[in-house]
Amino acid sequence: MSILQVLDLGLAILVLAIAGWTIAARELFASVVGYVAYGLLLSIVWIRLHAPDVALTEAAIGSGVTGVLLVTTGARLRGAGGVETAAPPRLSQRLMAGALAVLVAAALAAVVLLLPEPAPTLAPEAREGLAATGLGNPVTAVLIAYRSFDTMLEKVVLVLAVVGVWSLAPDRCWAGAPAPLGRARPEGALLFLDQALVPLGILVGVHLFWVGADEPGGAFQAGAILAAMWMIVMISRLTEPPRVGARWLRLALIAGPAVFLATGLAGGGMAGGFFAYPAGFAKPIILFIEAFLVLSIAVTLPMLVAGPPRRSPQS
Amino acid sequence: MNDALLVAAGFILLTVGAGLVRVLRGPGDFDRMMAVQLLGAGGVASLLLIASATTVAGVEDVALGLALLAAFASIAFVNSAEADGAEPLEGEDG
Amino acid sequence: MSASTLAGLVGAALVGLGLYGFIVSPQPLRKILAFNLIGNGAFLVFGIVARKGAAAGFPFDPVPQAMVITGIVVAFAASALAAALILRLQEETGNVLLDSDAPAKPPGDEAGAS
Amino acid sequence: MSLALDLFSLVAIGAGAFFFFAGTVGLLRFPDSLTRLHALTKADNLGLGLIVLGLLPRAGSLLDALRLIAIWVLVQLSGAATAQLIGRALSPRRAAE
Repeated sequence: MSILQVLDLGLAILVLAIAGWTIAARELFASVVGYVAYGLLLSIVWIRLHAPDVALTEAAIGSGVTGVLLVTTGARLRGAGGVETAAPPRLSQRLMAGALAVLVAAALAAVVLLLPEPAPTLAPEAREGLAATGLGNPVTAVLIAYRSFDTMLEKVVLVLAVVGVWSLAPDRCWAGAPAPLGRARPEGALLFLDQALVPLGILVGVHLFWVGADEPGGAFQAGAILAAMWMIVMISRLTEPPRVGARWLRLALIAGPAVFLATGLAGGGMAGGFFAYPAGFAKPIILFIEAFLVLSIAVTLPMLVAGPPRRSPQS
Repeated sequence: MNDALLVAAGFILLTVGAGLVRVLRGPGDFDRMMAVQLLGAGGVASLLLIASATTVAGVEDVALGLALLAAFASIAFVNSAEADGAEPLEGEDG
Repeated sequence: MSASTLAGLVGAALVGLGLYGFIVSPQPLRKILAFNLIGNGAFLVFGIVARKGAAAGFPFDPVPQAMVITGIVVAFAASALAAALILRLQEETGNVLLDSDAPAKPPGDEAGAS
Repeated sequence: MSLALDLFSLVAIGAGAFFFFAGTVGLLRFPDSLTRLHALTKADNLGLGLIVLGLLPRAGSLLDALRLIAIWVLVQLSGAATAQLIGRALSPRRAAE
């Protein structure tokens, strides 16, 4: 057994232990803290699977922003006097749930162990597409060129989620601003972070977008980092969540999918196919689309965390 | 040399992973957060070591992102933990 | 056992853990968390499909990886929508427990409120 | 020359690993939250700093080296600010007890 295998085994045990803790913990907060730790470990697992792009997305959105969403919602429930105690389910129910869980996990494990060798793969097709786009990062090429229609629809799903969250607002608050993310008093240390960490973070976000063409990174990861920076500024109360009726906000939300769709339609007219990019111009066009995707993601994620409008538009 | 880097990475992961016992035991929310912060720093360190030993391209950027997001999560946690019970978030009733 | 098979088994176990938590936990926010565990597990299983599909000079098959990336974002969007629904539910009923054994609270005057 | 650099890397990384170990022991064994905070801040400052120092000679290019240093600076900034926030939040509670 090599050192690397021991390391992998240790990592696997740690991930499962902390995942078990997030399920077993009594309090929500303790459970979410465990979940964020678990997300960090999971992204190391993704690195071991040679998937740095996924590792970054998992760390950013899967654990970071999701964890923040859960603690923020938990704090709001508590603030509004939400009752969070309940009798645990009966032993028989837990046993049945456990049996079902073991069954499903065993079936999946069997699938994993019985995967055909060599596995079916689309890598050669992706390789062909890659040459035409002029990109170096195959994952970005798949997202924006080879399977671009999927990615565009997924952006539409994000917009729909925002619409869904906003439509839960009380009538009088419609088009108003969501509740603030932070506490009333700004703290000195937070202001320091706004001045020191946030500019650096924005730089990292732009860097990830730019290198995403050839190296791990890209629109999702860059957008998530920028979203996190905006949320840090909102937590320190230097700025507040914007009114959801604001025109710039709505334009920014739909900019990504709109530009994506428009380029795809233009490809139908000029390059001879829906979502076809003209030869030789593929890379600049892809970067152009991605720039708007970054903007939309950076705006969408904080608005999803901030929740529905809670203040009337006049206040 | 690579083996030495992997041993160091495994050692660090193991120790900060053991530190996660603080997440289990608490007692306070802040103790739990500290364990996660230590895991964040240790995770970044072992990621860099593993990357250096196994040559997966672009892992430095992942570590950069991890460092930023660990900071973001810690800030949001401090914010929510403080708001705990004592003072409801402002503007809840519109 | 290779690193990818091990990761796939971890994924299978995560789906099991998440499913258990999803069924057993009476608190809806904990259900969202368990739902995310299930998602992560499924993504990991996908991840080993990607790793095993290494071909054409790539150390992985980029198509499943790209799908996992979009999947992570969609899972977040679903979690955010669910969290907003829970907050609204609490406003309307003053209670957020999804306990089948508890007597259902009679609906108040919220019929036309939303 | 490369042997000397390797040796330097090993010593620095070993020292960094030791600081993580010490920090974890502190986090687990110290009696109250503020002393645990003290242990934590030493570990992530020095531990990660020494590891980065040890990896610098192995960096492929100047940009890679700068990126390594940037990672350390980021963890520093956030660690310092978070420790301050946690410390501030803890102290009145402790005085009240």
